[in-house]
Amino acid sequence: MRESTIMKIHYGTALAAVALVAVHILMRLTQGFAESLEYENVLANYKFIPYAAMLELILILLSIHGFNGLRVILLELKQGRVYEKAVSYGCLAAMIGLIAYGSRTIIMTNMGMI
Amino acid sequence: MVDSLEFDLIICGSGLAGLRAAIAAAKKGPNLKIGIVSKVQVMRSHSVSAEGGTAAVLFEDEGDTIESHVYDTVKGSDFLADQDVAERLCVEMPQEIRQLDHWGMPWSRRDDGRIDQRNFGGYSFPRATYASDKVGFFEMQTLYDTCQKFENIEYLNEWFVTSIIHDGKRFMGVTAIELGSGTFYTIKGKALIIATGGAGRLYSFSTYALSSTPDGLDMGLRAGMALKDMEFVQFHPTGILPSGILITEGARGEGGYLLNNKGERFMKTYAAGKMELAPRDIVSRSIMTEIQEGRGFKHETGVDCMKLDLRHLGDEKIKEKLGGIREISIKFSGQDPAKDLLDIRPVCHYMMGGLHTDIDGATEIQGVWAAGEAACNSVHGSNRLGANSTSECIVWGKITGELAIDYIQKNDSTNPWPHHLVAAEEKRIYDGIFRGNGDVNPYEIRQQLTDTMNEKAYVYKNETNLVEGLKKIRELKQQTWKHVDDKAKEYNTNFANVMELDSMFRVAEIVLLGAINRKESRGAHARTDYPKRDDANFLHHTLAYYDPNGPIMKTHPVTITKYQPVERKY
Amino acid sequence: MPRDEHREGIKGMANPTRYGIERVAYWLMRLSGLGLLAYFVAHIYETSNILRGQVGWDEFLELTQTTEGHLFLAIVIAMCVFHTVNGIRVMLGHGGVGVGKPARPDYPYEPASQNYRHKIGIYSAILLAAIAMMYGLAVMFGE
Amino acid sequence: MAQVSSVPKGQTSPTSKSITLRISRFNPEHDESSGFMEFPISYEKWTTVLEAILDVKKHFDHSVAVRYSCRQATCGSCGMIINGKPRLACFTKISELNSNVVTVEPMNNFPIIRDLAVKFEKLFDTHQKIKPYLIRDDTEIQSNEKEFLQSPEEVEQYIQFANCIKCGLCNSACPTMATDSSFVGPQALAQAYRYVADSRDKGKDSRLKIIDDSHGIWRCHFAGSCSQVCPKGVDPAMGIQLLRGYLLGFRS
Ligand SMILES: Cc1cc2nc3c(=O)[nH]c(=O)nc-3n(C[C@H](O)[C@H](O)[C@H](O)COP(=O)(O)OP(=O)(O)OC[C@H]3O[C@@H](n4cnc5c(N)ncnc54)[C@H](O)[C@@H]3O)c2cc1C
Ligand code: HEM
Ligand code: SF4
Ligand code: F3S
Ligand code: FES
Repeated sequence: MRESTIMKIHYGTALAAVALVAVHILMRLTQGFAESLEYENVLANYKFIPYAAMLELILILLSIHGFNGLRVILLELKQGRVYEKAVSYGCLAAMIGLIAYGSRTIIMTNMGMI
Repeated sequence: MVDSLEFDLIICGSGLAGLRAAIAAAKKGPNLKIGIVSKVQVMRSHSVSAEGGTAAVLFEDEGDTIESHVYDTVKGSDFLADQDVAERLCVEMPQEIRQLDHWGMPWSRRDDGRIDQRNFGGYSFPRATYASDKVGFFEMQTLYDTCQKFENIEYLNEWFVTSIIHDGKRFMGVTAIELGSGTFYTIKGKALIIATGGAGRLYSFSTYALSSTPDGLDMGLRAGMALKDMEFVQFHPTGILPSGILITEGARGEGGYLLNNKGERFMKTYAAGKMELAPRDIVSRSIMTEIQEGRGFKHETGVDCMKLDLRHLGDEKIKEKLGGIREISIKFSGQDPAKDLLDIRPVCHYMMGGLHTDIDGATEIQGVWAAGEAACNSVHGSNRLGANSTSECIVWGKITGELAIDYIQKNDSTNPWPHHLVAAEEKRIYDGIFRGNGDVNPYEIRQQLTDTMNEKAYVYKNETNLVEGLKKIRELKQQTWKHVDDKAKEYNTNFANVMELDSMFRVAEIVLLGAINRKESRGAHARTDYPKRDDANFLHHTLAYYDPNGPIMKTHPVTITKYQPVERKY
Repeated sequence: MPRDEHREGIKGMANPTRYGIERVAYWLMRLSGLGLLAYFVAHIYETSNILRGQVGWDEFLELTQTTEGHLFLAIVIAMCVFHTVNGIRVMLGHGGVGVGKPARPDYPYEPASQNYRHKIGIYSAILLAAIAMMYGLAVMFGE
Repeated sequence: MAQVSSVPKGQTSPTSKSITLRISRFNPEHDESSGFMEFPISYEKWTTVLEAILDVKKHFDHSVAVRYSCRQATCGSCGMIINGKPRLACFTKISELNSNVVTVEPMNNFPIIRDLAVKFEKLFDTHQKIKPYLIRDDTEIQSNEKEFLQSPEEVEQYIQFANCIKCGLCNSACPTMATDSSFVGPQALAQAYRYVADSRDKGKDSRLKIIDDSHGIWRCHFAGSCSQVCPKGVDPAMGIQLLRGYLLGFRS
């Protein structure tokens, strides 16, 4: 991928995340911080499909943004063909891994598979 | 075995002349290998310091003419210019200005989008093409950047060329030291263009870059070429104190005044017609006369000076057109030209003389051309007009670049490589200088030499001073300064400095001898003991050839085409 | 880092004490980005405990709902706010917004891109982060 | 006084003061590591750091390796770290440093040749890489052709960036440069913008392609240090962000 495409995605994900993270945190705050973390409430949130979808979206966007950010830092730290390939694929793998792992939580909870 | 490189064309020097030659050559001979060899990195050449303008006739539709440019140049030269050469300069130049524009030169513009020009000393039309007051810098940048297009140009940055190798008739190569590693090389080539610039660091009070020493001239001299007209050293009227950095003539071109301690624009006494915009030799002499007659100022360093007044131009105009000298005067002298009077004094600025060439820039050795300030094709005669030098560099850069390629394509040299000459050169610099002995500090000798030049061969000269100067310099030469205390190979500037000093002695001697011999006053050469121009005896060029026992002086005729010498009045 | 390249190395990147507030912002941006990433990964892991049912979730909550946990969270909030606000500033800058217009520079040179708008942006990012952190602490320790 | 401040005679005045000049000495070919040498230097209010160094070279130790030429801040030779910051030695007066000790070291992010002199090959190469010349078909002039018209306002769009003297101070200050040996760097990026912004140029797209690389323009994070140290007011940070505007579609 062209570096400009990657970076456009980086900025795009950041912008989208601004809105979504705001909602996510506001939900915590409107519910009262401590209560929001109680098992039932959390579970209820997960079961609410629009909210679960939003969480999934946050998960994907921030994973992309975060791991790309990490890739950028690592690319600047050290150079070399092998190293740079490793960084790129490593970050991509970590990103996919994290998305998969997080999705598992969201989907399973949402479908009541606990 | 000595390390060796090979190019088709070697260009020694990366100033305006060198770079323009490189482009012309690279374009004409796309399959030939061109090497730019320079003792500084390409963009660090002295040419970046040129400030005020480049002369060319651009507005024939508005009344300017080539003819007028030619005449101004010839008159400015006090009729010592070769007139065919001056004409060539003026005819070629307009095209070159536009070519630079096409390459990206950021010329200052008029509101109608055309290239702007400003007034300069000695011209009868505003014809100094400018880009703020960093003309040389922007020209260098444009040429350097344009060079980047060509794959057949190679840059040997920080290579100190020490000698020219030829078989008595034809050029074969040069010897050089790569300063970074300290390795001695021979660089073989079919043709050479010498573009090593001026040698103004012969004087201690000088506008030149610290790298402007006569090693290029000396190299040619030792190779058997003549130095021509070396006694003509230009003193620019406005070097700022204490550094000697140039305040461009453009400052006066834009309307600046020169004031004495009575607050008068004293130029009215000396050149009422042109006032501050008289040619440089006249303005510098006027300043020195004012000072000698007690109408000068004392700078806090104790040096006599005059004042340059730009305040009436206003802050905005100064920022727009003279940004560079504004920066220089605020930073280095603590004077803001919009508020303060600047302390100025005549300063060594240009050498009309150089390696003797014909109108094409060809030297006396086949395959060697010289261009730019290092060359003396006699376009400036005894006094160069401001803005004509960058023009010269560009025009003869192009001419020599193209001629050298023609020559390379026509000639095939098969002569055996003269190893013995390389060996002799190696011995000269390593045994003679690098491993030399002595306890006299070469830097102090250099200081004394340049101070002597300043004292004895300044704006006004006379027999006594010149002879004393010559004696002093010969005396200094005898001292044991020829040694290099820095024994490392890598980036040994101490070594380079001592080699520079070595060359300064030979060239300084020629400057002084030429001045002693020329018993008249002409252009920049002003003798108080012979205050008149003497066409009967001295309407000729001076040539100096190398000889181990001291230079051999000869003369050479001036080419006069249209304009018979008349008295020079402004 | 090959020594002969004479690069300043990580300490050049990580030393925010020279070159003014812009360099501090650069440094904080990196730090907060990495911090958030670390938190983000941890947070995904944390929430995955819900799959272990009520007991697992509560166990984990206990681990995090400590004073240290709260302090850590407060820092995360600060990082998040700084990173977001400064991120918006940086993105605007990257798009060429508020970085000044090309103009003839006059000595003494003051780079137009290092202007008050961006400085205000940086200071407000820091300020907002501090306020958010306070607020977060108040909420968490408030009950 | 060093040969640079070459006022004819009568030089030392009662106003001169003195400082200690610490010069970093290192010849990678022979030395294990760098060390400092100290020299007492007397100075006037206008004495520059370059003059002080040359004074040392002249009177104390001929072997100090330092690059210099114009002594008027136009040739870009004398960049070095002076009291912790990249500056031009010829454009820094001792009196403005307000310190009794002046420490000079070679620029960061450039390989050291010896002492204060560093290698510039990399900078020259990246500069060349971004095609620093007008790109269009008719750059070679035909006889009697006129100049390309350009209004003063159009000149104003790029003239600032054309002031770059290739001193490398920006590359020495940039935090990305500190670790990324493949980064194009602020010097070259600013020059890319200089030509893109020139109304005579038609090479925008090819230049954008070159810098849109994994070690290209995106590795600038608007740290701004480049602009802060630039001795010529070039403001590479601005040029880079404006250039990036094109790549992000904010400008065309
Ligand atoms: C301060 C100042 C301002 C000026 N302003 C103007 C102006 O406004 N208009 C105008 O027309 N003229 C002006 N001039 C004059 C003009 O700048 C010079 O004449 C011109 O730049 C000379 O260019 P050049 O190419 O001949 O040589 P330079 O630019 O002097 O270059 C010489 C080159 O030769 C190299 N060299 C020298 N010796 C060796 C060696 N031994 N081995 C290898 N390389 C070597 C150097 O490294 C350098 O690259 C000015 C001059 C000064 C001093
Ligand atoms: C929510 C709003 C966010 C915005 C507006 C935002 C914006 C940005 C921007 C613009 C950059 C690029 C900085 C540069 O190029 O100099 C960036 C980098 C980065 N972001 Fe974010 N970001 C946000 C959230 C996050 C989150 C939640 C994480 C963690 C998962 C994160 C991790 C990173 C990382 C690791 C970098 C690289 C750091 C750097 O290059 O300086 N960001 N962010
Ligand atoms: S942009 Fe400024 S600091 Fe960078 S090389 Fe050019 S002049 Fe030097
Ligand atoms: S310092 Fe470096 S990070 Fe960007 S703004 Fe300048 S290039
Ligand atoms: S010596 Fe030329 S920039 Fe300092």
